[in-house]
Amino acid sequence: MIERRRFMLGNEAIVEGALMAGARFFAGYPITPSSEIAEGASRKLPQVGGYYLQMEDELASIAAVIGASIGGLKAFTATSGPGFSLMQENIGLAVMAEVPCVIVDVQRSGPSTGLATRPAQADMMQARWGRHGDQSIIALSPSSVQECFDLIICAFNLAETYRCPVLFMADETVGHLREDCLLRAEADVEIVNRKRPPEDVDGYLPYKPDDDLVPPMVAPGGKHLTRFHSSTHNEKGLPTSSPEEADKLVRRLYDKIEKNKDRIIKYKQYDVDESEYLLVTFGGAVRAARQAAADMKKQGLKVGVLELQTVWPFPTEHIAELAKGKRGIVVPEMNLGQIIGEVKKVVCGKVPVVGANRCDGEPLSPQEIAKALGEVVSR
Amino acid sequence: MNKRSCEVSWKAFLREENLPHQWCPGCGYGVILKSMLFAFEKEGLAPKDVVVVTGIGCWGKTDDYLYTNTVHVTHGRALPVATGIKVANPSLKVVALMGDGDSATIGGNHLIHSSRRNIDVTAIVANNLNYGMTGGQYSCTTPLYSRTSTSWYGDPEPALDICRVVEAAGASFAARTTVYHVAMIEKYISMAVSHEGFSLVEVISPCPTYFGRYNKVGSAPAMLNWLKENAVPVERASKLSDEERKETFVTGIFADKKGQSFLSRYGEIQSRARRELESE
Amino acid sequence: MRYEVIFAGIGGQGVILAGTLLGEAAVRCGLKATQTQAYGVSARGGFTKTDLIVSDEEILYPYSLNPNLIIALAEEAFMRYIDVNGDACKVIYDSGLIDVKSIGFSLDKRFVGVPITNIAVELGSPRSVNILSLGIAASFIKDISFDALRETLSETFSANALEKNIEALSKGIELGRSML
Amino acid sequence: MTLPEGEVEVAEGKAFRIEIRRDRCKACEICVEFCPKNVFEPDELGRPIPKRVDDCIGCGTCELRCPDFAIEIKSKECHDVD
Repeated sequence: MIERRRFMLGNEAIVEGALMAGARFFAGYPITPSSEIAEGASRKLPQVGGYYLQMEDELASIAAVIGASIGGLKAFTATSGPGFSLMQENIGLAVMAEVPCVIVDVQRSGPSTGLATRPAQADMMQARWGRHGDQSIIALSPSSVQECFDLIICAFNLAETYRCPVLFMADETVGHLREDCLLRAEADVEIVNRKRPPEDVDGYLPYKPDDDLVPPMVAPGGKHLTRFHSSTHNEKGLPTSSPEEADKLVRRLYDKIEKNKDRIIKYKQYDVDESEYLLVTFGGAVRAARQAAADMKKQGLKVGVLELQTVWPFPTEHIAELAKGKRGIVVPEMNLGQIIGEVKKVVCGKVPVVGANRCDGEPLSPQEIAKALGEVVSR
Repeated sequence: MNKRSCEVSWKAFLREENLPHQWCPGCGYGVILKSMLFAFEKEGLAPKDVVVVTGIGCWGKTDDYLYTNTVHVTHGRALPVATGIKVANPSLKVVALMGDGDSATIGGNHLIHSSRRNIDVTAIVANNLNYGMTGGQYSCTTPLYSRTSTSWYGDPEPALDICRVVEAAGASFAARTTVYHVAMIEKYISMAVSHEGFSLVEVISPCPTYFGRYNKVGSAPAMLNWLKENAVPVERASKLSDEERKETFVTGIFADKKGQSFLSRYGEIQSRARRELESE
Repeated sequence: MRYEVIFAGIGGQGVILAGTLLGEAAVRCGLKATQTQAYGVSARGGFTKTDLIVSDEEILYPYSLNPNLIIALAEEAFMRYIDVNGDACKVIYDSGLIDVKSIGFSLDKRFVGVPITNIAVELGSPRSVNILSLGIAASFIKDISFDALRETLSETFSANALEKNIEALSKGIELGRSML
Repeated sequence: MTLPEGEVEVAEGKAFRIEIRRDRCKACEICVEFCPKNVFEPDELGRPIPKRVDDCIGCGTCELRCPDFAIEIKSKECHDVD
């Protein structure tokens, strides 16, 4: 595949990136504002020998995605808030059974049906904590059409590397944004495939991890019998109620992500070192934040922007480092304050932290961020 | 019984070191399990070619006793997981094991749509007429006015007829028998796993611990006799009035059709997509 | 250079497509472009708008902040921009569909009425209202060439529909130029 | 898979051998009830005692109906009956 440039939707770029990453299976239930992903997948996947399944609901969609990944295909689904809520239980299954897959949430205004066509970024805490039980999770968030393409490839690579679900937290402003996107050539893209045990190995245990805490994964039908299990299980994949084994499993599932944070976390930053003030933001809100920083610069205020491409696990250490010596931090997000809580935890009251928020279904504007900055400057 | 002379013995599928199993004395699920393994042997399957997907419930514990590929999932979602596996690798024999709660109550929507899609998966539904694992509450297949731990004065809801539902929704094979009619279990499962498209075998099974005790059906042997007495072959059932049919378990084959399965249809879709791509 | 165009109308008029095509043509000419959209829950009818921003440098905020040009194709859309700020903003409205007198506003010289739908009907392609509008808008952005627009249209429309759409595009450009 | 000796109780009859695994038996009495030749008597817990093993005709009903994989019937030549 050669490199191409196209003026395209974020949602379309997500499909192109997923295909580039090797996805060959999509199961979903159409929902605004994510439906262009389902539509694109239904057009493109059968052309390359892949499959598009339109399931009866989001519970079935994520379940089929998990099944297809177990069966050996890279698989993904796309939804929005209401569907994301329905998927939570089986995202937990993918965590527990260690099944790589990618779940795209093109966030819209809520709660419930909310403003179905309007943007929000209010599923960020649901992404982190939406499932019962202790666990870590990986969530990425794109701020441009180019990042829809590039980061969805990262999402698949992370899922394959760590044998886990990866949440792709887009929002309506990015999903329905059209801009120029470089669809990279195959040769220019790094693709990761799940680690498999050597074929000649005897006594393969489905949940025996390597040193990186990730167990090799095999597809059924080959030499090794496979077991996937939603209950607390031992290395053989048999259920256990032993406190020691339960502790070992839950900690390993948590640690395989938390201890690899340095490899997982990606961010972009603009003028952060020389700035007095810092905007910490993600996804669609990044665009307004960068515009606000540029506008402030003209007025002589030094404002840096940290764009969290990886929101979960949270880049605690990096933000702690950046916050040193700053006079204030603003956290722009299209919700009433979710990620701001994490930032506050990091700075522990040493730096004033103010939110720039919106929950009316309208995109956050640079003026609102400027206003929040004004508030922090006047402190 | 025929002499079993197949290459892989049914015992190759059985994880004997995990026996005794966790099911209660007189529970029919051990019988269904054994019959299923006989059917696997008869159909010449090998453990590596079979994927058993289980949901939650007593019957959902079956994967603990199996040497095949197994996937134990969440309550009600065995069929869509099985669908994903089958689509990803059509050479696998994908069998979903679900109880009445898993398949028809919490997972009823998937049962209908798997039937409609005619996805090439075999569902083996063990129907013990109540939720055994959680203490004998009523399910959607509990007979009307039966006593359970959540219907102490009788279940006010009529039971769902799983086989008729899946038949109406488009499944190409559906059959029902009971644990009493033990030879039929193997026969129907054999037919089901060798069938193209969605196939379902429902086996009514005794739950002496809860359903039998609450409804005064008696001990495990008495429950088997109760199943025998109340089973009516589908041919005969059609001649009964609705009133007469009420207390019975209609057994037999409800659907056995040759129709296009999901995978054969999707192959056509992929060819169309490629043709359009080439013509662009 | 940052030029902001808003195409606004009701669902079904093709305003979003007009924005997409203008963006594609801009990118073809080596410019940066972003397009965002707002629409209601119904596929047909209801307010719909698209913001198209063209710039020669990276576009940070993709929504229109200070529009240079608004093309309003329905009364519902027009009413939203009646009190638009900024002297630099031109508002072109479909004077065949929007009865300004009955609305009761006195409009200043930034507002220009063009009977876009009527012209489309006269051209024999009533559905090309959006392409006419595209032509009008394109004529205000001098860095977007006619060739780029034509190429964009030829990749979008089937051979049968192309000729009529090129005709509408040319007519739109002619109308736009007359307003410069 | 062969079972370790000692876990299986063997009752030798004239024509057939009945093998019972006590560790698996849950005393449901289905074998006792459904044996057409009335070979078994229940012990005090309800587990089968093959009292009349010579009467066994090797029909396999007990083996087929046992939910617990606890009974196997072998012919004297030690082949599986089925």
